[in-house]
Amino acid sequence: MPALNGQLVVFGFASFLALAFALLMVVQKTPVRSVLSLVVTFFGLSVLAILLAAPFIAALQIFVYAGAILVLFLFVIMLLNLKEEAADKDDRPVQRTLGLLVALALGGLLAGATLRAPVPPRGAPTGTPIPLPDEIPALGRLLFSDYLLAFEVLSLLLLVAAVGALLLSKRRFE
Amino acid sequence: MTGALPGVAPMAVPPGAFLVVGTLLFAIGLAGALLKRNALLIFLSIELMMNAVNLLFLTYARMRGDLAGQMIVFFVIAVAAAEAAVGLAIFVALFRAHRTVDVDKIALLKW
Amino acid sequence: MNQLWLIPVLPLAGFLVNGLVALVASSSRAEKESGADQPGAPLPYAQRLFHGLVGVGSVGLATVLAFAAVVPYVLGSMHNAEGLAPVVQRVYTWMAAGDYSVDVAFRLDALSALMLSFVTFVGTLIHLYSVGYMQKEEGYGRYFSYLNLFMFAMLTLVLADNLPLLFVGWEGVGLCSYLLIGYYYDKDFAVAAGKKAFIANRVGDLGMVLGIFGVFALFGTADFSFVELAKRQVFAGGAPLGVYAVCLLLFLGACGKSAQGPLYVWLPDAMAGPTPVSALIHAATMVTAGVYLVARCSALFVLSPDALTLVAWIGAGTAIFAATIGLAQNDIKKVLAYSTVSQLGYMFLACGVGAFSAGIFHVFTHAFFKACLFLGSGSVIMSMHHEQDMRQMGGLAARIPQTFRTMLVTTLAIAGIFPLAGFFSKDAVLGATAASGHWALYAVGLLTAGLTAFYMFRLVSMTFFGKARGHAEHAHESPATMTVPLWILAALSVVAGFVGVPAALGGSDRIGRFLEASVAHPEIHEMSHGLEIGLMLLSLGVAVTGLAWAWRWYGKADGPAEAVSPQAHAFYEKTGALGRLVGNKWNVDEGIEALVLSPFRKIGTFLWRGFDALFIDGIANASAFLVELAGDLLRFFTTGHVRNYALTFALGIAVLIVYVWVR
Amino acid sequence: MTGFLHVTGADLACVAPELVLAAFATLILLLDAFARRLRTFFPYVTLLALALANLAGRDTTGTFFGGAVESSGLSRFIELIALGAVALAVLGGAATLERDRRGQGEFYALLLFSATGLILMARGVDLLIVFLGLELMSLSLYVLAAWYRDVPAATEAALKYFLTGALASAFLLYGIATVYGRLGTTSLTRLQGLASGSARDPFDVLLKAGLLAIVAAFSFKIALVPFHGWAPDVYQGMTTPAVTFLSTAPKAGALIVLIRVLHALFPSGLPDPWRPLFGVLAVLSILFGNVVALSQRDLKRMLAYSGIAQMGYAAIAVATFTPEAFEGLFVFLAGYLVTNAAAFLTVAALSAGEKEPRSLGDLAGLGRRHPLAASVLTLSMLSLAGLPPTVGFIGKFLVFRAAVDSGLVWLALIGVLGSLVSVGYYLRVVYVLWMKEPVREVTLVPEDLLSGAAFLLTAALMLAWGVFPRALLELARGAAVTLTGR
Amino acid sequence: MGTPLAFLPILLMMMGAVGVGLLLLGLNALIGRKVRTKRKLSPYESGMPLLDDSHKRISVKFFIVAMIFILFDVEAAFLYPWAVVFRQGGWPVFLEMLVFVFILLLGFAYLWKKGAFEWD
Amino acid sequence: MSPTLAVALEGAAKIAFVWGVVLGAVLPNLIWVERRMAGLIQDRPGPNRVGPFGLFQAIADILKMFMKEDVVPMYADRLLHTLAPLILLVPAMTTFAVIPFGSTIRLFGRDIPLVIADVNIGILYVFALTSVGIYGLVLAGWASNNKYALLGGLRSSAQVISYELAMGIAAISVFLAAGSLRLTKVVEYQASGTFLGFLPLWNCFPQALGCVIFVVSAFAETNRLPFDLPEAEAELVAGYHTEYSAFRFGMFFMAEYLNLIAASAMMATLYFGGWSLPLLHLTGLLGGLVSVAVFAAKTGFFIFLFVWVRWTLPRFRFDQLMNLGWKVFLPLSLLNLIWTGVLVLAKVI
Repeated sequence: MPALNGQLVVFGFASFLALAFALLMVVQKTPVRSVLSLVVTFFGLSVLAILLAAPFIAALQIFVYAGAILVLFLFVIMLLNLKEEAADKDDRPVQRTLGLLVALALGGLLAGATLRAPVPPRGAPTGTPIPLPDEIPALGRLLFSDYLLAFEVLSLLLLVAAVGALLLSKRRFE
Repeated sequence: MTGALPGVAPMAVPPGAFLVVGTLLFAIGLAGALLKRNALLIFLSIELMMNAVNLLFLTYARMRGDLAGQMIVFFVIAVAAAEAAVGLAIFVALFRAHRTVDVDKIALLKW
Repeated sequence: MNQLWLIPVLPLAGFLVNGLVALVASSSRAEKESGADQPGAPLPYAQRLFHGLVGVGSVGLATVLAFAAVVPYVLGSMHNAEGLAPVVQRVYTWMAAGDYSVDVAFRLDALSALMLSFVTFVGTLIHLYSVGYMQKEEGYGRYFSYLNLFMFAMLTLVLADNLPLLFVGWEGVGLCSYLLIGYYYDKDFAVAAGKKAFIANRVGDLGMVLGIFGVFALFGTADFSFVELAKRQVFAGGAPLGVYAVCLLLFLGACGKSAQGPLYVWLPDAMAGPTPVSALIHAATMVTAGVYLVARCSALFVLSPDALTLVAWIGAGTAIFAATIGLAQNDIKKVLAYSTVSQLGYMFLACGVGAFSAGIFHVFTHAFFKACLFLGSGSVIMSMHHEQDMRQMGGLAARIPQTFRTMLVTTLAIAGIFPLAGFFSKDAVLGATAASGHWALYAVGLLTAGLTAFYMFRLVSMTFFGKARGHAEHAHESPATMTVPLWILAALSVVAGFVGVPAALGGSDRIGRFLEASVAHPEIHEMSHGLEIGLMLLSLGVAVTGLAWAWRWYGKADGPAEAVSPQAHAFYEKTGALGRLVGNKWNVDEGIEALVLSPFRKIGTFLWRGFDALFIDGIANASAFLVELAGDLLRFFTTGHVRNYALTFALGIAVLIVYVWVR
Repeated sequence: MTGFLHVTGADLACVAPELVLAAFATLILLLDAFARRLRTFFPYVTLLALALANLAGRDTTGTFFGGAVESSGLSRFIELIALGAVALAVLGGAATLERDRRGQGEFYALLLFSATGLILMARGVDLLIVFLGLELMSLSLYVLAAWYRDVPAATEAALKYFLTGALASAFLLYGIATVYGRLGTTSLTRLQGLASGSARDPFDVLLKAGLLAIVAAFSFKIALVPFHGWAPDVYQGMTTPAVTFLSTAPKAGALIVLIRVLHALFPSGLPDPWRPLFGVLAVLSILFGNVVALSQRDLKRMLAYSGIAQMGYAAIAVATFTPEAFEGLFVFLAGYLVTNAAAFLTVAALSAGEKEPRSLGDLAGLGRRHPLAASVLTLSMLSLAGLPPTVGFIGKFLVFRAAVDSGLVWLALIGVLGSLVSVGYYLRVVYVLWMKEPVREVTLVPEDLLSGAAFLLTAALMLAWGVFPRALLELARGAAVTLTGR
Repeated sequence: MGTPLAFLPILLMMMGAVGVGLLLLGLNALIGRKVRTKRKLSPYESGMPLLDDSHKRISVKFFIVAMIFILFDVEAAFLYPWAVVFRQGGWPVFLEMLVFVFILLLGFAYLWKKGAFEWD
Repeated sequence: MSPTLAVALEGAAKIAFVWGVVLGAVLPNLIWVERRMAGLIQDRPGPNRVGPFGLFQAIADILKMFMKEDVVPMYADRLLHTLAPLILLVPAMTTFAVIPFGSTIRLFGRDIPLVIADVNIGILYVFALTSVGIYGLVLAGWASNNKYALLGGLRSSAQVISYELAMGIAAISVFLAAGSLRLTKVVEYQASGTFLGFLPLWNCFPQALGCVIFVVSAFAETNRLPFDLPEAEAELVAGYHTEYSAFRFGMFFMAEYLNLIAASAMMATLYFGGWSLPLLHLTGLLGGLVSVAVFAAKTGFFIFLFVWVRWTLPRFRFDQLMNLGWKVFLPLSLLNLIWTGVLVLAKVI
C-alpha cells in the first residue's frame, strides 16, 4: 500500500520536525530563536493535523498560533529587548536536575500509559462523524449547535483578554 | 489501528504513534516550563504543551471518527490566544516594575 | 415551665450590650486621646455603673429565671419517688444533614438543675463582687462583657441537650477563659499563661470533638437520649472497643477542661487573670465542666470498666500530686489553684469508682467554698495592694476580720471538718472509693485529705496569723460589694453539705437520690454503717492532723519573709532535694532542662508521677515547639520561585500517577 | 448531520444570571471609557448587576444549550456563592480603591466577568464549557492580580498566578483530551455511569492519568498541597479586594466541578485509588497549611496558608463522597465564603495600603481604633478556627461527622487535630488586635457606608448561619440533591 | 483516498520553494565578492559611529496592536466555519454570529476610546 | 499508478507551469514594466539601455545582485539574518498553490483542475502563509542589529497584521456568498448566475465595499505605496532590509513582487470571477486555455493597477496608516460582512 507508506513518511518527517525543534526550543539560549523553533514545531504539528484529517485546524495552527500568538511573543521579546539568557552559572541545580527528571518521568509515565492503554477505547463514537473531505461545514454546524454556548462565551473571553492586556500594558492608564 | 468507522477512512499511520508524539511534545513542553528562566519562554513552553494536547485531541477525534475533538482544538487555540494576550501583558507590566523577566530574580514574595 | 432558653440568652444580651457600649466608648476615647496619654485610666463613674448594672442585672435575672425553673423541678422530684422525667425544650433544629439532626434544645433534669442552681447563683455573686473588685481597673466594660459571655457559654454547656450544643458552651467557656486569663495583657506572664491554657485545652478539645463524633457513630445521635440507648446497650455501630475509645476521648476532653493528669499545667498559671475570674471560672464553674461531662455520659462510662478505672486513677493521682505541690506554694492564689486541681481529682476519683453522684456532690459543695476562698484571697490581695506572696502577709486577722472569718470557715469546710459542707461531700467520695474495694485509691484519697487540710491551714496561718510582714500593717477591709458575697458563700459552705447527709449519719443522702434519675449508679457494695462511720472518723482524724500540723509549723509564723516558718524551713532543708523539688512545683515549668539537671533524676522513678509530669509536660512544650519549628522549616518550601511551584505541581502529578498505576 | 441549535427562551433563562453579569460588565467597561465621570457609581452599578443576576437565577432543573450547562440546586448554589463573593469584594474594596485612585471600571467589570466564568464553569456539564468558564474566570483574575501594576509585588503575584495557572490549564487540557479519547465524549451527562459501581476503579491507566491531571488542575485552583505553591505569594501580592473574591468563590467552584466530574464517572461512590488519594491530599493540605500558617507574620500570607488548610477540610468531604459529606461541604463553602471574605475585607481596611506589607504586628491596638472592623475580623478568626457558634463550626462539624460516619476516622482525626493547631494562629490575631499596644501608627482606610455594610453583613451571616443554619442547610441539601438525586 | 492527499502538491511546492531559496542563497555565496572591512560590517547609523546597543526597547504600541490583532484574528477564524454554513443556518445563525461580533465590537469600542489605536 | 504518485506528478506539472509563468515571465517583465511606467508617470525615460527598450534590465539587475557581496553586519544574528529573506520568499512562492488559474481541462483521460491543490481550507492557506511572512519582516529587522531595521521590520509587520484583519474579514464575505472556502467553488459561484439580473455575479458588485477594502488592504499587505512606510527613506532608511545586500536583498525584492502578483490573482479570483467570463461557457481544452487567458488578463489588470498606484499617490504617515486599517477598514469590513449576510438571507445573491 504505497499510499499508506507515503503517509508514514510524511508522518515521520513531520513528527521529527516537531520533536526536534521542540527540543531545540528548550535547549536554545536565545529567546528569538526559541520562538522560531516553535514555529517550525507548529509547522510539523500542522502537517500532522492534515494527516489526521483536520486541515482546518492545521490552517488555524499556522494562522493563529504561528501567525498571531508567536508574533506577539516575538514583539514582546523585542519590546523588552531580551537577549540570551544570562550565561552565568546556573544557581539552581536542584530545580534543574529535578525539573529534568520530573519531565522525563512524567513523559515516560504518560507515554507508557498511552502505549499500554487498550485499543480500541471504551464507548462508541457519539458525536458528529468526520465527513471527509469537507469538514468545515460540519464544524460550522457543530459550532452552532452543540458548541453554541461555548462559542458565545469565547467572545467574552476575548473581550476580557483585550481589556486585561490593554490595562496592563498601556503606558498611562487612568 | 482502529477499525474503520463510518465515514472515516482507515488511518495509514497507527494512532498510537500520534499519541506518543503528542505525549512526548507535552513532556518536552513541561521540561521547558521547568527549566527555562525567562518568563516568556516558560509560557512559550506551556503553549507547546497545549499544542501537544491539541495533537492528542485531533488523534482521538480521528480514532473515533468524531468531529468534536477538532471543535475542542478550535476552542483551545482561541483560548490560548486570549491567554497569550493577557500573559504577555503581564510580562510587560512585570518588566516595568522589576526590570527583568527572569523568574529566578523575581522572588519578593516568599516563605 | 418557663422558657429555658432565656436563661443563657440573658447573659448573652448583657454581653452584647456591654460589649457594644465598651467598643463604641473605647473607639471614641481612642480618637480623643489619639494614643497620646495613657489609655489605662479608669472609666467615668456613670459608665462603670452602667456596665455593672447590665452585667450583674443580666446574670441576676438569669438566676431568677433559673431558680424559677429549678425550684419547682426539685420540689416535684421530692414528691415523686422516681424523680422527675427530664424536661427537654427544643427551640429549633440547629443542624440537619442526611438522616441525623442536632437541635438547639435545653434539658432540665436533676444533673442540670443542680449545676444550674449553683452556676447562676455563684455567678451572680461573683459579678457582684467584681463590681467592687474591678472598679479601679481599665477595660471595665470589656471585663463585664467577657464575664457575661462566659455565663452564657457556661449555661449553654449546662443546659444543652446534646453534645454538639454542649460543645458550643464548652468552647465558649474556653474562649472566655483564654480572654480573661490574658486580661492583664501588658504583663508577660499573663500572655504565657493564656498560651499554656490554650495548648492544654486544645488537647482536650481534640478528645472532645472526636468523642462527639464517636457518640454519633455509636448511637446515630448525640442527643443526651443516647444515654438511654447506652443503658440498653444499643449501638448503631461499633463494639465495646468503640465504647472504650469514645469514653477515653470524652475523658481526654474532660481532662483538658478540668485540669486532670498532665493537662493540669494550665490551671495554676491561669491565676494570672483577675481574681474573681479565678473564682468563677477556674474554681467554681468551668473547671467542673469535665466532671459534669463524665457524669452526663456516665451511662456510657459504666459500660467500660477499664475506662472508669483509668478515670479513677488519673483523678486520684492528680489529687495527691497537686496537693503535694500545694504544700510549698507561697503565692496565695497558687495554693488555691493547686487545691482546685486536687479537689477536681477527687471528683474524678468519685466518678471513676462509679459514684457519679458523689462526684457531682463534691462539685456542688466545692463551688461554694472554693469560690469563697478565691474571693477571700482576692479581698486579701486587694487589701495588700496586689501583693500575692503570703510571706509578705501575716497578722491580717485583725485588720480584715470579715475576710478572715469567712476564709477560716471555708478552710475548715474544704479540709473536711464535720459538719461543714466539705466533710459530707469528701466523705461521700472517700466512702464510695472504699466501698468499691479500691483500697489503694482510698489510701491516696485519705492522704490527700490530710495534705489538703495541711496546706489550707498553712495558707490561713501565713496570711492571717503571726507577725504582720510587708505591708500587712496597712491593710484595709474591702467594700461591702465584696464582703457580702463572701459571707453568703461562707454560709453556704457551712450548710450546703446537709443536702447529702449519708444514711450512716441518719440522713437520707437526698442529693444522691435526686441525681439518681440523671446519672448512672452501678452496683456498689454496700458497706456496713459501722465501717462507714469508722472511715469517716478516720478521715476526720487525718484532716485534723493536717490542720494541727500546719498550726504547729505556721501558726506562730513569725520568721522573716524568706523563711516564714523556721520548722518548715528546717524540714525542707532536711529533706533536701525532695523538698526543693516540691518547692519548685516538681520542676514542671523547667521542663526537660530540669529533668536533666535535677539531681533528683536518679530517684525519678521513686516519684513516678513526677517523672510522668515532667515527661508529659516536656512533650507538651516540645510538641508546641516542634510544630512551630516545623512551620519555620516547612515555610521554606514556599521558596518564592515560581519554577519551584511548577516543579512541585508536576512532581505531585507524577507521584500520584505512579500511585494510581501501582494501586 | 446535526441540525442547528434553536435557542429557546428556556436556554436563555437558564443562563440569565451570566447574561446579566456579562452585560453589566460590558456596560461598566463602556461607561468607564465613555463616561468617566460616573466612576463613583460603579460599585453601585456592580451591586445592581449582582442583585439582578440573583433575581434572574431560577430554580429550574435540566440541561440547556444542547447539553452544555445545567440548572439545578447545585448551580443555584454556586451562583449565590459567586454573586456573594463579588458583592463582598465590591462592598469592602470600593473604599480602598477609591483611596488609591484605582477605582476604574475595569476592576468591577473584571470581577463580574470572573464571576460569570466561575458560574459557567461550575454549572457546565460539558468539559469544554468547564474549561472555558475556568479560563474566563482565571484570565480576569490574572489581570486583577496585577491591578496595582506599578507595585512590584502585585506584578509578581500576577506572574506567579499566571504561569502556574497556565501550566494547570495545560494539564487540565491533557486530562480532558484523555477522557475524551478513552471514553468518547466530553459531556458529563454522557459520561454518567460508564463505571459501574465496583469497588475498584475500572478504568485503564491512561484514563486514570488523565483523570488525575483534571484533579490536579482543579486542586490547583483549590490550592491543595502539593498544587498550592502559588497561593501564598499570590494572596500576599494581589490586590486585597480582589483576593476577597479569589480566595473564596473560585475554590468553591473548582470543588464543585471536581465533584461533578468524579460523580459523573463514579456515581456510586469513589472507588479505591481515588478515595485514599483525596485523603492524602486533604491530610497534606491540613498539616502543611496549618503548620506553616503558625509561623507567618504577614496577615494575607497567613490567611493563604490557612486557606490551604481549610480546603484540606473540604477535601475530606470529597474523599468521603457521600450525600451527607456534600451537604456538609456546601455549608462549609458558604461559611468559608463569608468568613474568609470578612477576613480579607478587614485586612484591607486595617492595613496601611496596597504598597505596604500587612504585618500582623500592625494590627496591634486596632481593636480600639477601628472596633467594627476589628470585631468582624475577630469573629472571622473564630469562625475560621471552627469555634461554635459560628458558621465555621457548622460546616466543619458536618464534614467531619460525615467522614467518621463513612469510616474515615483517620481523616476526621487529622482534620480535628489540624483545626486545633489552627486555633493557635487564629487567636493570635484576636490577641494582637485587642490585647497589644500599637507599635507604629497605621493610616487606615476611612470607614465608608459600603465597607460598613460589608462588615455587618459578613458578621451577621457568620453568626446567623452559625446559630440558625437551617436556611443554609436547605440550600446545601438542594445542591446536594442535584448530585445524589435524593 | 482521504484529505491528506489533496495537500501533497502543497508540500511539494513548499519543498520546492525552500529548495529554490537555498539555491539562490548558495549561488550568491559562491559567486558574490567577499571583502570584509570593519566599516562595512558596522551597522548603518547614518554614517555616525555606533554609540549604544542597537536593540533599543521598542514602543509598547506594537505589542498592543499585535494583541488586538490576535483577538480579532481569532474572531475571524470563527467566521470561516460560520460563513460556509451560513446559507443552511439562516437567520438564527446570522443572529448568533452577530452577538459574537457585537461583543467583540463593544470591546473594539472600548479599546478605541481607551486609546489603543493612538500613535501619539 | 498509485493515486499518491498520480497526485504528485500532476501537482509537479502544475507547479512547474505556474512557477514557469510567474518567475520566468511575469516577474522580470513586471520589474521592467514598473520602472518604465515610473518613468512614464514621472516624465523620464526609465531603463532603456539593456536590451530593446531596456527589456533585459530586470535580468541584469538580478545578475548584478548575484555578483554583489553578501554582507552580514557585525553583531548580527547570522542564522536569522540568512533565514529572514527565505521566510519571506517561501510563502510568497507557495501562495499560488490554491489559486485556480483556469477551469478544468481533460488531458490523458483525466480531469485536471487548473489549480495546484484544491483544498477545502482554500483561502485560509493563503492567510496562513501571509502570517508566516510576518516573521520574515520582523526577523530581518531584528537580525540586522540595526535600530532602523528593527523599527522598520516592526512597522511593516504591524502594518501587515493591521490590514490582514480587514482583508480577511472582507474575504469572509466572499465565502459567505459562495458557501465554501475553496477558491474553485468561489469562482464557480461567481460564474453561476447574475446579480440583480443584469450584472455578473462577481463579488465586486454586491460587495463593492468589501472589494475596495480588499484591494486597498492588499496594497498595504504588499508594502506597496502608499503603504510603503517601512521603506520610508527619510524616517527609517530602508526599513527592515537596511542591512541587506546582494541576493538576500534580492529575495526581499522578489518576494515583494511575487506577493504583488499573488494579490492580484487573489483579487481577480475573489471579486472578479477568476477565470470565468459571463456568457462564456466553453468546455474542453479550448475552454481551459481561454479560462487561463481570462484569468491572466484579470490578474494583469490588477498588477497594472498596483504599479500605477505606486507612482501616483503620496505616502501615508504611519499613524494615518494604522488609523485607516483599524478605525476605518476593520469596522467597514464587518459592515460589509453584515451587508452580505443580509443579501444572502434576503436571497438577493
